Amino acid sequence: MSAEALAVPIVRITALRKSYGTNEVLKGIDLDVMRGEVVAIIGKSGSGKSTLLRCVNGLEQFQEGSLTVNGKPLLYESAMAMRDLRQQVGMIFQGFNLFPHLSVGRNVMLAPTLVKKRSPNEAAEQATKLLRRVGLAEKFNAMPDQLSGGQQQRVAIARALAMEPAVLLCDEITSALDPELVGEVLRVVEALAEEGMTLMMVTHEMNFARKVADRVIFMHQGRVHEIGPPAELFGAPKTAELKQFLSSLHD
Amino acid sequence: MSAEALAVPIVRITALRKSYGTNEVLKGIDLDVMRGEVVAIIGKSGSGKSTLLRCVNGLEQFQEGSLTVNGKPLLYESAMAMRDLRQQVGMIFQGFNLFPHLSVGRNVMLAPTLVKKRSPNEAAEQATKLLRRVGLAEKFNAMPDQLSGGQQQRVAIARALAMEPAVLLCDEITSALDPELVGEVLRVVEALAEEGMTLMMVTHEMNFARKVADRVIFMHQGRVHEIGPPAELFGAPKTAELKQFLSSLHD
Amino acid sequence: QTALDGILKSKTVKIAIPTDYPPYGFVGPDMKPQGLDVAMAELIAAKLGAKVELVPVTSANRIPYLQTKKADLVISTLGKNPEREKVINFSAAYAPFYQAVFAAKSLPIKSWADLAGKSVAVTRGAMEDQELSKVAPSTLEFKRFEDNNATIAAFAAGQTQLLATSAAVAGNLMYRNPGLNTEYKLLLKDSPCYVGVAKGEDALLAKVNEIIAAAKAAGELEALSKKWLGRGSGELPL
Amino acid sequence: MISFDFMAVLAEWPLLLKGLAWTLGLTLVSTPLGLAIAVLGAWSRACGPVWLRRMLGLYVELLRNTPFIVQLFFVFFGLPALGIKLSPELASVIAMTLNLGAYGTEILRAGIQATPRGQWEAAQSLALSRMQTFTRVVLPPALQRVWPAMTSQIIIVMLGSAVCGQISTEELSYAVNLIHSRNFRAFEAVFIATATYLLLAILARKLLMWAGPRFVFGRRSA
Amino acid sequence: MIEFTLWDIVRNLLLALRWTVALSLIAFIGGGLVGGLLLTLRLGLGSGARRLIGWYVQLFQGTPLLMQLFLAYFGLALLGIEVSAWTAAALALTLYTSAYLVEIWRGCVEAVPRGQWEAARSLALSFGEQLRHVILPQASRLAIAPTVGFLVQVIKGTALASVIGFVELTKAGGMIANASFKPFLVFGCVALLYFALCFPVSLFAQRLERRIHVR
Ligand SMILES: Nc1ncnc2c1ncn2[C@@H]1O[C@H](COP(=O)(O)OP(=O)(O)OP(=O)(O)O)[C@@H](O)[C@H]1O
Ligand SMILES: Nc1ncnc2c1ncn2[C@@H]1O[C@H](COP(=O)(O)OP(=O)(O)OP(=O)(O)O)[C@@H](O)[C@H]1O
Ligand SMILES: [Mg+2]
Ligand SMILES: [Mg+2]
Repeated sequence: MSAEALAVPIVRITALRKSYGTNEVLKGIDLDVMRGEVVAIIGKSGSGKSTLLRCVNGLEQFQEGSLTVNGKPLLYESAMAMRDLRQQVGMIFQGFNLFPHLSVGRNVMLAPTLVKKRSPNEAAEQATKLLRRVGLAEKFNAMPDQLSGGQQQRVAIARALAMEPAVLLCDEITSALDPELVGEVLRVVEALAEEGMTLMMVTHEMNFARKVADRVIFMHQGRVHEIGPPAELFGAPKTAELKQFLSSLHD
Repeated sequence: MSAEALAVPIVRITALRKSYGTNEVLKGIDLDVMRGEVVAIIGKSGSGKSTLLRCVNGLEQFQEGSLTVNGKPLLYESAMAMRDLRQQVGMIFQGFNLFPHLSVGRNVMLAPTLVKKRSPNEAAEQATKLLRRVGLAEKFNAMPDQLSGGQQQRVAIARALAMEPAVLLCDEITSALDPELVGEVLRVVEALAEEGMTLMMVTHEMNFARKVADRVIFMHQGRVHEIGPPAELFGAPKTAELKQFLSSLHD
Repeated sequence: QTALDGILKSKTVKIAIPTDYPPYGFVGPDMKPQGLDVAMAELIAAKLGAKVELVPVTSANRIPYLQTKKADLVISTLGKNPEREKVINFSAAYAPFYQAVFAAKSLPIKSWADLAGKSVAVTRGAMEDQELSKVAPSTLEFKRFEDNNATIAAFAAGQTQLLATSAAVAGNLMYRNPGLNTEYKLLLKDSPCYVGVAKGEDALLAKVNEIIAAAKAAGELEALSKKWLGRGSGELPL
Repeated sequence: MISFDFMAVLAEWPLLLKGLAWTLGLTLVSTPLGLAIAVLGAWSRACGPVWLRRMLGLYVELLRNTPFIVQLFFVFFGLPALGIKLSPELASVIAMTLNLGAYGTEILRAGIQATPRGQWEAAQSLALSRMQTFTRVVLPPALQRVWPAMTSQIIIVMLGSAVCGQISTEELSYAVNLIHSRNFRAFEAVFIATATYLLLAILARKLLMWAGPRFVFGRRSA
Repeated sequence: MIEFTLWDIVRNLLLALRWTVALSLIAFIGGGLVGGLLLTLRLGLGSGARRLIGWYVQLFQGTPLLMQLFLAYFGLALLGIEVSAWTAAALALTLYTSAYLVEIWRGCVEAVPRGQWEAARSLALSFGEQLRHVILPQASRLAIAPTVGFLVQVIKGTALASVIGFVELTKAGGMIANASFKPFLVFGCVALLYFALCFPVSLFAQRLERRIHVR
């Protein structure tokens, strides 16, 4: 990949505004995410973190501003264009959202066979590889409800990776997990970050954000309130809101 | 209260064994809890922490061993005896379990009016007092679903306190809460501990356990694996299992 | 206690009548049953000195009504045959009843053999069902319906080519629905109507027979037949 | 009081057997057809255009709010007025299919509504099309969720076929009525029929609960 | 022959509709009472009661209502028990309705989260108190919509009471169709009347359902 390609932001968000009815939830967001960058988004409940991520892969429609992924703007009207976009942008959810009626392997294979028209053999091979990567090679034939939460979330990661996305969005992917299962998921994410995956993640795990993120974004009432490298943001918060938020976490 | 009364354990568990079918979940538990003592129970998922608590107020039947509360043994056969026991032992759950069809005030008043035959006026007065104590005096007429998780859990505490129990059991009462709501609940529990309430609590909040507990119990595979003052247990874990457990939490 | 005692004591008699079988039993715009069977029921009740309680039945369930004593008498175009005589008793006949096969004028039918390969609508449990089964060629297709209403409707809707029913009913249909061009084809049976009485109620049977004989002698049966069927009762067997 | 004679009814076993066969046949044909309507209907009500949703709503409400027997009479006696003549058997199958289709649509719609939003979103963010999302992700668990209700409805329709005898379809209750109109053993005949229906209902439930996970919302489908 | 005007047809059908309504009410009230009793027995007694009630449900849901009515009316009489048509209809419809209602209500009780039972229990409430103050208020909120919805099934089910001599809507339709020779018109009116009776009830049930889902 050339140096130029690296300098172009893969996700570019400009003056983005989004309302639910009369309730404005995102009040003008500007944000560029570079290829290979890891961005952590923190902030209070209701500050609009999830909404921002969901705008990026088109799960929510925004009203003003623009958003491009890989240079292509979002086109809600065209189902084709949206499907193209979503092949670029993977997403992992707090609630895992594995498909309960499909085995682990088939969960991972589903999208590649249907969307990328992979042959079943090829897809199975790729799924096996990805499951090995998240440490679950032996669970190919297990059903999701036979797995622990941490294992399910790792399958969800493998499933998203199977589409070979350019950006991966993670929305509080460890919040629904028992504390001792958090580590196994975060280790997988960390490995992804090290391999150069572009990541936008909403997280409550400050230690992890500090360790892995290139930039941290503190959202407050629908705005990017503070932004910067983790050391700066956690070490020397500038605004009173961020200070209060950080102190509420260490009680 | 005389010095003798204080010396008698309020909960005495001896050689308690409990199985689900063929799966033995508690494999001989011995534990005395003194009046006014705060006991924190920690351990991996599935180690039997919840089951132990649920045995103490008779939500689960155990097969072997004995359990006395205030000197009285558990009698599953007698509905009367069980109701007496449960007036001694309050319980608070991870999922709050407020009664959704009753207002906050009525949630707190229900058991005293039915079980202790309090007059509605008396019960309402007591409920107001308790709600003030957990910082929710103004929510008397609100419905549970109008409250945040942290507020709901504080109502659940008030509801349990309304029965004036001698022991309060808390099963991961902050696990279902958003991180910034955890503090408000723990502050209430801390205040209770300071006022001399006997507490048995399962928790994942190690900092809190360290600060508030008189003794910490580490459960592993259905047994009390290590027990001691928090400084000892967290500072110098003796067994490999506890060491591993503690390290898995600080990832 | 015999049924007759009961009737005389309570001064009411429960009589099963049809409500879907003009002109023997049907309803008017006031929903009151009327027709030959209804008039006959009223006549017998009057002679018994009792109030009549009319029980509407269908051809399929009129016998269970009698067997379970939910009706004292069945006056419901009931024809006599040996199978039926095994389970209930029959009085003397009170009215004529012809059954025949009907079809569109365009359909050439001269003998039973001509019915081969055709389809016929009949009411299940009615006399014509059993009679036609005896004489028809095996390739005649029976379509049996729950009540008379459905039978007529099926034929009128063109669901079957033939209709086997009483001459009176068919006459009514032809009058109402001239567009169908229906005509009489073959006589199935001349099987007059009898009053049904439960087994063992001999006293009641004797009383009913007495009433019928008297009515016949007085010309009342003839009058009923004239009024409802438009012709005389002819020879009625005992 | 009269004595019972069940043999008099059982002696007519060829008739009974034929009736049983027709009852089973009607059910076996109308069940898959009805389910097909239910799936198409549920899909249209979840994702279809507004006019189609309206039409389906009308269809569902019309069929759910009138007795089956009235529907049956309409198909058999009413359609000929429009020039469509149907045999009693075909009319029965059509009425049963439409009836099951209407109820099935409604049942399945509830199952689809109960699908967590996260399932739609996960599928969408994997770039699946709406159709793929519906058939591969939403439908199988929805069918699984409502399968007990669907089974009950299929059984209700099967028992409802007892009414089809009234338009001369030769199913079980028709056979039984025919028998007792000949030998007047009404109680015995109806008792035997009732017992047979009960047995059929029990077996059908067992069969459907067994077949559902294997053939309808199978875990194997990729 | 007597002429039936459209008004005659509609008027007589409307009169017959009274019986349909009366039978529905009897079935619903009787079925509700018996269903409620069975539900309480099921919750309060052990697995034996549960099995027995399971069979009861199986029996009355597994046989056609048509035959239940027939057996209640003629069958009991043959066994020497004298029953009037009203008694037989009330009996059969009550049994039939209760079998469905107890199933519906059981589902609603089971839909109340287990935590509610446990919370009530750990507050030292007795079984009766748990049921009356905590579980039933929540279950009944869930139950209203499907129960009202089932009322539609009961209304339609009364059509079958004609086999034991009730001149309710369907039977009256048959009689008038026969006397007037206008079957399509008459059955059209019959269908419309059922629809007019049932649809508001269905609509109401759906409204309730939606209201519960929103909250
Ligand atoms: N579907 C919706 N309809 C209406 N309002 C919504 C919807 N989804 C979110 N909101 C509102 O948008 C605001 C932002 O929500 P969002 O989920 O983005 O917050 P968040 O920062 O992700 O919070 P959390 O940490 O609780 O997940 C909140 O005020 C929320 O109430
Ligand atoms: N109702 C039940 N039936 C059968 N097995 C059960 C039941 N409840 C718990 N178990 C089993 O008992 C063991 C202990 O469960 P318990 O809930 O006490 O663990 P825990 O320590 O509270 O775990 P967690 O931290 O996840 O709450 C587990 O292996 C669990 O699978
Ligand atoms: Mg969020
Ligand atoms: Mg637990």
